[in-house]
Amino acid sequence: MPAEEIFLNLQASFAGLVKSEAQVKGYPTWTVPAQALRPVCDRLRTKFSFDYLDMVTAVDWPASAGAVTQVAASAPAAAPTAAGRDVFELVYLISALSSGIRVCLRCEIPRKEPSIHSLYGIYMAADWQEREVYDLFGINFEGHPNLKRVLTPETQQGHPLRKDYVHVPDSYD
Amino acid sequence: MTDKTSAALKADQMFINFGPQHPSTHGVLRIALTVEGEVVVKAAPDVGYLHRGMEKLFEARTYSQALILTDRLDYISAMHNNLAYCLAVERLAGVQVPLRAEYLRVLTAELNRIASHLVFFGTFAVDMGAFTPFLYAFREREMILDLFEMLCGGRLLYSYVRVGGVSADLPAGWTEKCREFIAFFKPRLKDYDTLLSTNPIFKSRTDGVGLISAAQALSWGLSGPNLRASGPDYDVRKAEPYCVYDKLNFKVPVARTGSCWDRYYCRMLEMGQSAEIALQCLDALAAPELAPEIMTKGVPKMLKPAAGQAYAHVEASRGDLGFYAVSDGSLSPYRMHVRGPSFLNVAILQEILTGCKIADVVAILGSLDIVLGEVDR
Amino acid sequence: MTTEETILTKISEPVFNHANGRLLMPEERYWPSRKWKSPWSLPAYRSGAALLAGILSGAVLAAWLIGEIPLRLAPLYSLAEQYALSYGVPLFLFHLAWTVIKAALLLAVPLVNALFAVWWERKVSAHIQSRLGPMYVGRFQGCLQTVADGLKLFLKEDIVPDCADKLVHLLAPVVVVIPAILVFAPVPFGRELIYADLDIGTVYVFAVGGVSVMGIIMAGWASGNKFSLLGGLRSAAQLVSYELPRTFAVIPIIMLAGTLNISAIAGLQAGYWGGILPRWFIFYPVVGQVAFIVFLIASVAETNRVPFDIPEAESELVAGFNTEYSGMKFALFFLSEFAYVLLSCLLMAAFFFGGGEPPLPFLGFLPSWAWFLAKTLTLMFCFLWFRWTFPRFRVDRLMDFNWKFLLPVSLLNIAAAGLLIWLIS
Amino acid sequence: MKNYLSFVAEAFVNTLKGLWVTLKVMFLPTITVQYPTEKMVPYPRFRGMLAYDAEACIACGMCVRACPSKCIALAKAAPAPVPAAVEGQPPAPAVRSGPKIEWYTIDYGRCNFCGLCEESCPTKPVKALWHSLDYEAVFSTREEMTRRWKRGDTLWGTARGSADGQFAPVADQIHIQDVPVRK
Repeated sequence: MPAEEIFLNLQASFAGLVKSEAQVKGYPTWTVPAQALRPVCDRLRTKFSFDYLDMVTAVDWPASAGAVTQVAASAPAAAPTAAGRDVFELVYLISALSSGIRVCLRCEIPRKEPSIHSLYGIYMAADWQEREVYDLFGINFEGHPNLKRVLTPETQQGHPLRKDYVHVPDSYD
Repeated sequence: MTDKTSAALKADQMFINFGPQHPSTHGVLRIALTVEGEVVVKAAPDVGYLHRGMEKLFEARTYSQALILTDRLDYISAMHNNLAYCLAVERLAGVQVPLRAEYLRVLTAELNRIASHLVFFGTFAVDMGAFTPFLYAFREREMILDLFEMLCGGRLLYSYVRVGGVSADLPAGWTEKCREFIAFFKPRLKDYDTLLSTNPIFKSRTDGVGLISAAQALSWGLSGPNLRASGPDYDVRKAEPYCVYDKLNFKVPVARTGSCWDRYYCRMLEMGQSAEIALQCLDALAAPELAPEIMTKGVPKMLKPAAGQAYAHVEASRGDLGFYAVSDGSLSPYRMHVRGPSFLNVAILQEILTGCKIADVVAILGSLDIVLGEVDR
Repeated sequence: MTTEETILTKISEPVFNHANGRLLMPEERYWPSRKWKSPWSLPAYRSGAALLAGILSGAVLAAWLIGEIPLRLAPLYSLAEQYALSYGVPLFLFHLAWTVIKAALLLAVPLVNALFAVWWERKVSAHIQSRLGPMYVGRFQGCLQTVADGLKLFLKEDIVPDCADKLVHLLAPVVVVIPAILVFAPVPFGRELIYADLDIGTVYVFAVGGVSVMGIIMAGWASGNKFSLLGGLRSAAQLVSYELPRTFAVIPIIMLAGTLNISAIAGLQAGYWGGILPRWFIFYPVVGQVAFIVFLIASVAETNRVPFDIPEAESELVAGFNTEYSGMKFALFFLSEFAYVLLSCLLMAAFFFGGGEPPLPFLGFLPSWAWFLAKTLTLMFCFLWFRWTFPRFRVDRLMDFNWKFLLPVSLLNIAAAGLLIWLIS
Repeated sequence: MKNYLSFVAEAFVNTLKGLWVTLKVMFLPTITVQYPTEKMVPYPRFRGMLAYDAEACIACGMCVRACPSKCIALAKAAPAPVPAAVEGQPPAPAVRSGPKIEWYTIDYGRCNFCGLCEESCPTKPVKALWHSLDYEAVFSTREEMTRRWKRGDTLWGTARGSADGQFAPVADQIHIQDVPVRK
C-alpha cells in the first residue's frame, strides 16, 4: 500500500488533509489540520499498521523572522517553508516498519496559546518527545499525563527554542 | 525530592536517588527509585543534567561550523553524528558525494561502531562486576583510536565527514594497519564470548531480565540493537540504505525475547558484522578504478542551501539517529532537530524498571546502552 | 626539518629521568601483528621471566638451607624453662612471657599477609588485564606499594558522617578485625608450627570466623546512608547462609580423619598410595573433590569476594558497607578481608592438600612449612584469579545457588563419605 | 533431572573456559605506557595545542571567521609609513618592518581542537596557524588560557595575568612557549 493510496484513502474521510507544499525532502509530507491530527494517527496505526513514531518536533515561525529573509517572494509557486505566518509548525514522522513506508505529518497552530491533542495514547514514544517540545517551545499537549519540563531545570522561565526568547539571568549565571 | 515527598512513601518503602553521580549510570542520569527492600516499586528517570542547548547553538553557527557540535552529541560514536548531519544537509542542499568518499564514510562509521560497542561491552561487564573484559575491550578500542588519530587527527571527536565528502584521504600504511587490526580483532571476539557471554553467572544476571516485548519496543520508539533484540527486524542500513550500504553484504542480528542478554549479544554479533563491512570497504577502496577525489568540487565553505526542510537518518551504534534540518536560505540553519535514539531508550525505563531488583536496574540500564550527550542534547 | 624533527621538537623530554625515560614514536606503540606476537621475542619479557625464575629458585634454596630451624626452636623452650627456674622466676610468669611472644608472632601473620597480598593482588590483576600494575614505589616492580598505601591510610583524615551513630561507627571495624586475628590460633603453619594445638580446632575456627558478620552489619547500619544499609543487610544474608555449606563441606574430612584437630588432620595425610599419589583427602574418589569445590566456593563467599561481593558491589551500592569509612578504619576492613582469604587458603591446604606433606616422595628435602606456604599461595592465587574473571551474582540468585545447590550437594557428599568409609572398613 | 545435570556440567565447563582465557592473557605482554617516563608521540595529523607563527601570518582574519567558538582575535598592523617621495625616482614601495600583524590572541579555554582554522588559513607554503602535536598544556587560571602574541614578542604567547588582567610573559610554563616556528 504505497503512500499515494494511503493518502487518497485518508483524504476521503478527512477533508482537511492536503498534500503539503512545504515538502520534507526524502519523505511524502501531508498537512493535517490540528484537530484532525489524532484521528489521522489513530487511523494510520489501526488500518495501515503505522506502528512506529519516529520523531515529534516543532519549528517556530514568528511573523517577523520569515519576512526578513523575503523567502516567500523569491520562492517558486509552492512556498518551501511556512515562513512569516506567525505559527508553530509541528512535524510528526510516522512509519510502518514492516512495509518500510515513512510519512511526515505537518500541522500549524497559532503562536498565541499553542495547544494540540497529545498522541500519548497511540504512541508511547510521544510521551517524552512531547514533553521536550513543551519544554523548549511551550506548546501545550492536552491529554498528556505529566506534561513537565524534561530537559531544562524546573526553575527555567520561558521556552528557549522560541525565536523571541530572551534569557532571564537566573541562579545558574 | 521535588516529585517525591516522604509522606507519599508507604511504611516500608525507601526513596533512593540512583544518580546523577553514580558509578553505573554512564553519565549524569538520575533515576528516582522508590524501593521496597530490594524490589523497585516506582522508577522515574530524570534527565537534563547535560543539556547544553545544542539545537539553539545550531541556529547560531554556519553549516560547516555546526559540524563540530554534532561530535558532542553521542561522543562515543561521533562519526555517525557527523554522517547523519552531513546527509541531512546534503539532502537539503542537493549535494552529490563522490564514490570514494562514500566508501570512506562507511569504513570510518563501521570502525566507530566497533569502538562504540567495545565501550558498551566494557562498561556492561563492569556493571555486572567483571572488571577484566573492560580492559580487554579498551585495549582493542585503543587500536581503533590510533587508526582514527592517523586518519583524521582526533581520537574521540573527529569532525571528519564534511558536507560534500570527507576531510582527508587515507595516509600511507593505514590500510595495512586496518587489516592487521581486523585480523587481530576477530579471535578476540571469540575470547569475549568464552569470557563473558557463556559465563553462567553472567547469563543468570541478564537472561530473562528486563524483558521488552516487540509491541512495547515499537510503541516506545526504541531503535537499534534494543529494538532488534525484541523481534522487529528494522535496521536503517537495510530499510533505507544510505551511502554505499546497498553495495555491501552483511547480516543484521535479531533476537526474540528482548532480554538484557539478547541486547548484549546483538551488539556483540554486530561487531563481527562491522568488521566484515570494514574489510569489504577496504577492498573497494584499494580498487584502482575508483576515482581519487574525496570532496565534491564547488561546495562553498559558506553554504547557503535554498529554503526548505529535509530529514535524514542513519543507523548509529545506539539506534536510529536522525537530523531534521530546516533552512530559510541564510548561512546558518533555521532549525536543526536531532532525533536521538538514546532519548527514547531512556524513556522506556519508567515502564520496565518497576518490579525488578536494584541489581537489575544496573543490568537493564547497561543493556540499553544510553549516552547522556544524545539524551540531553 | 624532517617530520621526525618537527615532531620531536614539539614534545619535551620526559619529566622523570628514570633509566628508560624515552619518547615512544608512533610506530613503537603496542600493535600486535596478525597472530599475537610470541612474547619471547620481547627483551623485556625475557628478562622478566629470568628474574621470576631467579626469585623462585632463590626462595626454594633459602627454604632448603634454613630447613627445620623452627624445629630446632622447640628444645629452646625447655632450655629457657630450666634457665628461668634456676633464677627462681615463678613458672606461670615464664609461661605468660612465652605466650606473649607467640601471640606477637601470630599477630604478625595477618599484618604481613595483608602487606604482601594487597601488592600481589594488584600485580596479578594487572597482568591478567594486560597492564603492568604498580611499578614506581620501591623502585623494583612497586614492591613497597602496600607500605605506601598503609602510610597514606594511616595519615588520612578519619571522616565520621554526622548522621552516623558515632559509637557503633567506631566499633564496627574493631568487631570485624579482632575475630580475623583470633581465628589463626589453632591453624598450623607447618608440622609443629602452631600457636595452640586445640583438639576442637575446626569448630573454633568456624565459630570465631562467624563473629565478624556482626561487624559488617554494624558498619552498614552505623554509616547512616542508604547504600551502606543495603550493603550491610545483604552481607548478613550472604555470610550467614554460606556458613552452612562451608561447615558441611568439612564434615566428610572430619569423618575420614576422625579428629577435629587441624594439625592432626594434616598429619594424617602423610604417606603415598602406590608410591606416587599422595594420600591427600582431595584424592579420595568422589568425596574429596566435591568437598573441596564446595568449600572453595563457600569460602570465596565468606570473604565477600567476587563473584559473591554483593555487600560492596561497586556498580550498585557505590561501596556498600564501607562507603563512609576512610583512613585506618578502612584499612582495618581491608586487613580483615585478606586475613580471611589467608585463613581459607590455610584451611584448604590443611584439610585437602595435606599441609606440610610433600606431593612426591623424593621432594622431602624441603621443610614442611615451605610446602604448606607453597600450597597456600597457589590456593590464594585461585582467589585472585576468580576475582578478575567472574561477574557478580544477583542477591536472590546467590541465595538460590546456596540453598538449592551448594547445601544439597554438601549433604549428599556427607552421605557419600559415609558410604566410602563403610566400603573402606 | 537429566538437563539439570547437563546444565550444571555445562556451567562448570564454561566457568573453566573463562578462567583459561584470563590465565592465557596473564602470560602475554602488557600494553601499558608508563606516562611520565615514556611519552607517546602522536601521529603527524594529530590536532594538539594551536601554535602560531607571526612571520607567516598575513592578518587576513580567515581563521577568526572559521572558528566555531570564536576564540581567535587579531589586529592588523598599521600600514607602514610611505617614505617621503624623492622626485626623479619612482615612489619607493612602503617598506614594512616585520610582521603584518599587531597582536594575535587565542583563548585555549574555548578552543575545541577542530582544525577548521588551520584548514581556512590561506598562507603558503607553511601555515601561520597550525595544530602542534603537544597535548600536555596545563593552565592554572582561566585568564591564563588566553595567549597573545604582540609585535615585539620574540616567541608566541604572553599570558593574561589573573591579578591585573595584563599580558605578561609566563615563567616556567607549558610547552607552547618553546614551540619553535615551523618552517
